[in-house]
Amino acid sequence: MLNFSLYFNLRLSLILVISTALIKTGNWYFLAIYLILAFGWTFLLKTPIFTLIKLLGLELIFLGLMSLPLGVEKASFLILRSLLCLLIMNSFLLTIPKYHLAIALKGLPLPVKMQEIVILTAQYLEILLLEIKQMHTAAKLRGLKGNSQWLRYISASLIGSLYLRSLDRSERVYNAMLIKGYNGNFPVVIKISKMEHFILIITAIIGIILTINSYNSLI
Amino acid sequence: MIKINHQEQPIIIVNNLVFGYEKKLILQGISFSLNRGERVALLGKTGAGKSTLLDNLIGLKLPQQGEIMIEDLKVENSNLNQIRKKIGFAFQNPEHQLFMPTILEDVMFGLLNYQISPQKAKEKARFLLAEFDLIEYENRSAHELSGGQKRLAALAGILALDPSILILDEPTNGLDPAWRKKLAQILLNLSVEVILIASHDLHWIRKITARGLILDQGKIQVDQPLSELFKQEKTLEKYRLFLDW
Amino acid sequence: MIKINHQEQPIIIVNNLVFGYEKKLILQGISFSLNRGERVALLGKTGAGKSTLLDNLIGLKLPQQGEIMIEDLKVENSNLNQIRKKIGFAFQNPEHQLFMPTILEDVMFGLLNYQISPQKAKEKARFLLAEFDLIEYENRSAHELSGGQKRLAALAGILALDPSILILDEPTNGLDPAWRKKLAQILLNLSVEVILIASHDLHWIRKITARGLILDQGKIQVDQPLSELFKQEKTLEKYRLFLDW
Amino acid sequence: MHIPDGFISPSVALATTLTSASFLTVSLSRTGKQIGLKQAPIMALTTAFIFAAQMINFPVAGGTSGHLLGATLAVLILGNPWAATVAISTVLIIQSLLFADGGITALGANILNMGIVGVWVSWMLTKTLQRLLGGSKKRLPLVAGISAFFSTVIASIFCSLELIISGTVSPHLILPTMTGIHILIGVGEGLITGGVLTYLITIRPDLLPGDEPKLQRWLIPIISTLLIAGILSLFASSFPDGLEKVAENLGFIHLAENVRIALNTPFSDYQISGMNEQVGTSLSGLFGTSICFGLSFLISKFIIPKSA
Ligand SMILES: Nc1ncnc2c1ncn2[C@@H]1O[C@H](COP(=O)(O)OP(=O)(O)OP(=O)(O)O)[C@@H](O)[C@H]1O
Ligand SMILES: Nc1ncnc2c1ncn2[C@@H]1O[C@H](COP(=O)(O)OP(=O)(O)OP(=O)(O)O)[C@@H](O)[C@H]1O
Ligand SMILES: [Mg+2]
Ligand SMILES: [Mg+2]
Repeated sequence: MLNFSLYFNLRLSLILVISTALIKTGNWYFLAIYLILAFGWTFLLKTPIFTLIKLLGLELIFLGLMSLPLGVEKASFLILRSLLCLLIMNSFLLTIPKYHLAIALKGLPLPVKMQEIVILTAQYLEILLLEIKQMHTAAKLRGLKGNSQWLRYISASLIGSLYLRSLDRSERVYNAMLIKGYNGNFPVVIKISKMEHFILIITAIIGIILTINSYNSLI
Repeated sequence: MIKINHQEQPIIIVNNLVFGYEKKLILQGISFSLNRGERVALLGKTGAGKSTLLDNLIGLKLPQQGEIMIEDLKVENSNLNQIRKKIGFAFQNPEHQLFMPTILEDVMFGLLNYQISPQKAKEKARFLLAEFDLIEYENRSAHELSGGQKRLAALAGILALDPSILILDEPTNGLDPAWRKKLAQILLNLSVEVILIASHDLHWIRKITARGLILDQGKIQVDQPLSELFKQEKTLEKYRLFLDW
Repeated sequence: MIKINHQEQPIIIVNNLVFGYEKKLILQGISFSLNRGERVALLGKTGAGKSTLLDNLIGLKLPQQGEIMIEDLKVENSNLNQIRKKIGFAFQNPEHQLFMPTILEDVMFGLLNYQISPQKAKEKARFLLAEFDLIEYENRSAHELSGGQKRLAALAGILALDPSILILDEPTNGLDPAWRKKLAQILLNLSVEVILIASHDLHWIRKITARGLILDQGKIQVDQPLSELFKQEKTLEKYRLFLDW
Repeated sequence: MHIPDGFISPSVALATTLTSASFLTVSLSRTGKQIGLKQAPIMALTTAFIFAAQMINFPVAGGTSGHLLGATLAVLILGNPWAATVAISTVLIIQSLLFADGGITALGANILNMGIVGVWVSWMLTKTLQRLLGGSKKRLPLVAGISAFFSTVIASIFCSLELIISGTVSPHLILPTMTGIHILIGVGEGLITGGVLTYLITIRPDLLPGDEPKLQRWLIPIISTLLIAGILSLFASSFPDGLEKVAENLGFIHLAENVRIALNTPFSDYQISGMNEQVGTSLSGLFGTSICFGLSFLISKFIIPKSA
């Protein structure tokens, strides 16, 4: 099985998504090429297909409805193109190892400062989501019934309390990091190999050529 | 099924319980029953599966095989609300238990859920906080308490509901000796039907409970009166329960 | 200031430390010093301020008055990085200490920060995890561990950095007797300059440390060799440290 | 309001990406100066919190649900629009990358709508309203609620404009639908934001910005007018005709009914006869919103917070 690094997967997905999203509206021929590429990528990453299908969002349907007045052909092109992008991105998402969301983001081409904030946020986020789950469990054990009641308790004050709790929690996480010598640079050991670099560059070039061509070609 | 007679009225029956996390089977066929009036210790080394077993009892995790009965109710999704109403359950980490903005609200939360009037609930909550020496902190958020105080606040929130079954996961963790003593007194004076306590604090637990279950290798390996068990150093050492540590 | 001589070389000096949270003064003038080679217990009842004091030592909280010196460095913002490099610090709640996706990465985190090569860091981290019986869980997230295992993982992450000063906040909380024993051995065999441990586990701490500080009412009320202290039941009871609980 | 991939044209994508990127760069350096050394963790925390709060959905109408966008919340908690821009942008980056919510190529547009427009509208509105209402910190929840509402709606208008310029949607449909839905979402946003702040003010007032100096009396009418004319007319003019029809088409009957009751009475069909169609529409819209705004202002004048 192919074993790419997390960063490589992220970057390749980004390249594919961007070039798919930008092909000319109505150019079905190029869309077909990307369809094949997207499915290839999904296959290579061994993405769980059913989870993938479930993830297609409400927002897409909503926008689909609104683009329908532009004509069935145009609307279906828009939707299909969008679906392909989702397919590629989700293939990456669903194959991130558990708990590595934050680490995966280290592969983003962002300025260092922004990257640090993004990584820390993702890291806190996982902890926060766990806290919410724990709060919910604790509440259930003391007589909270079902999800609808939980919604009632997710009143503003509970969100406020969540904020204080997260403030406290993140301060502790930050302290824990400081104690282990954190100095503003998240140490992570994943590296992109030369081979992977090469593939990335090639794909990017192909992507650019295809996308530009989609505007010139007469097909 | 186990027959019920008047001397031994089982409140909790666990029958061939099997539970595992994704990667690994933890509980591999657990069976025991706890009768009305019993105070029972759940012992076992770090990672033995004590907390996992307790979670199963209250339906936070559902078994892959076997069944659990709490007072004639099977632990399954449709019964959980009813079952949880009977049980007071303390998590191993008290921070997981405290979720309301202030500890007063936290203790009141359960009471309000069970249709007690706000005024009565507040009265009762304040009574319990006073019992646990926390009344001066009633308007504090839980994370502004010390480790031991968090434990006490969590216990107050549970006892406020007058549960008929009490399940505690390492309740003395983080408490000072004086509080361990006071907690023992409180627990011994409670009128509940069954108490089940997981603990590594052997000297404390032997003062509270009369029967001991040792969990090891996914099974209940020992089920004995504690007074006997504590005489058998060999057995204890076999399960890494050293009395002098 | 305290003079330095060769027998008694102070590593930590706390001088008239005052610290309070918004609402309340907790530490009201704490002074003591710890010399090279000492193993010291910090005792005191729930909510006495032990954790608060330890946080001050490492600059997680900064005092309102007084000063703290760690090996000739004053604890203040400009020195914190240097100071923290020397100190291994274990939180009271191990969950607060573990923040990386897996416990292997968590133990490696500190090593990588101190410019150790990824390969060496990994080797060392795995060695420590093996020592704490966690090697089979190296790729697990911290919340998939049992309470005791979390404690062990947190300790592994600290010991990996070979600190010269060790400050532990209730390290035996949640550990089974066998692990309490093993941890004692590990700590006794470490070559560190100073160990300061806050604990309620009197029988354990007396096996590890030789000197005891009792914190009460915001002051260090007692500073004695533990062997003497444990003979004075009156003193112990005055500070609610009951030996048989 | 998260635009997915493939719904905006390359030129719009490019333009919005460039705008957002340069704005974000400025925001980052401003944030660095104003928040200082520990900025990353504090920023990350607030951001993570907003993110977590967003996970909580509230039902809107017709089976859809909205969730907090958090622009106003971020502005008030961080006390600084630059930092809030960074925070909301971070949320959007993570959402698009880790939750496939919002497209990669649309990231620039999404940041522009929510992280820049949403944040700055919130900032300006809270600042001005706060001063208009006398500057007391106790008013913050109310001010925040109102700002949250408008910032949500205005951000959604920007979103619609981008889709229209991209030629992806039909303008007749998108503006009323988007705005309509976001009026409902905005109400939820306003309620939650206000509620959270009420809570924070009672428990941890130190975390929030302090009192503002009250405005000079004579400034009040001028600023109010500017506010209405400037920002709110944008919102008003986005109601072209045919809201009813759209609602029917898309099945948002409830929505249509709600809006009709609220806004439709004085000028039926949003037309003032004899005037140029567009001007008429926006004028009537302007009139309607002025009334709304005046009303909310009056209400807020008279609702005195319990603790005041
Ligand atoms: N969420 C989880 N996913 C996978 N494995 C888990 C999870 N939680 C616990 N485990 C594993 O299950 C085993 C039992 O855990 P449990 O928490 O029940 O132990 P315990 O007996 O309560 O230990 P302790 O005395 O340390 O609290 C441990 O080996 C632990 O690693
Ligand atoms: N963040 C906080 N804000 C306000 N008060 C606090 C805060 N944290 C702790 N306190 C109070 O300070 C006092 C000392 O707390 P600390 O955690 O230092 O006690 P401790 O000696 O470690 O207790 P324990 O043995 O229970 O861990 C307690 O009374 C506690 O309520
Ligand atoms: Mg446990
Ligand atoms: Mg403590």
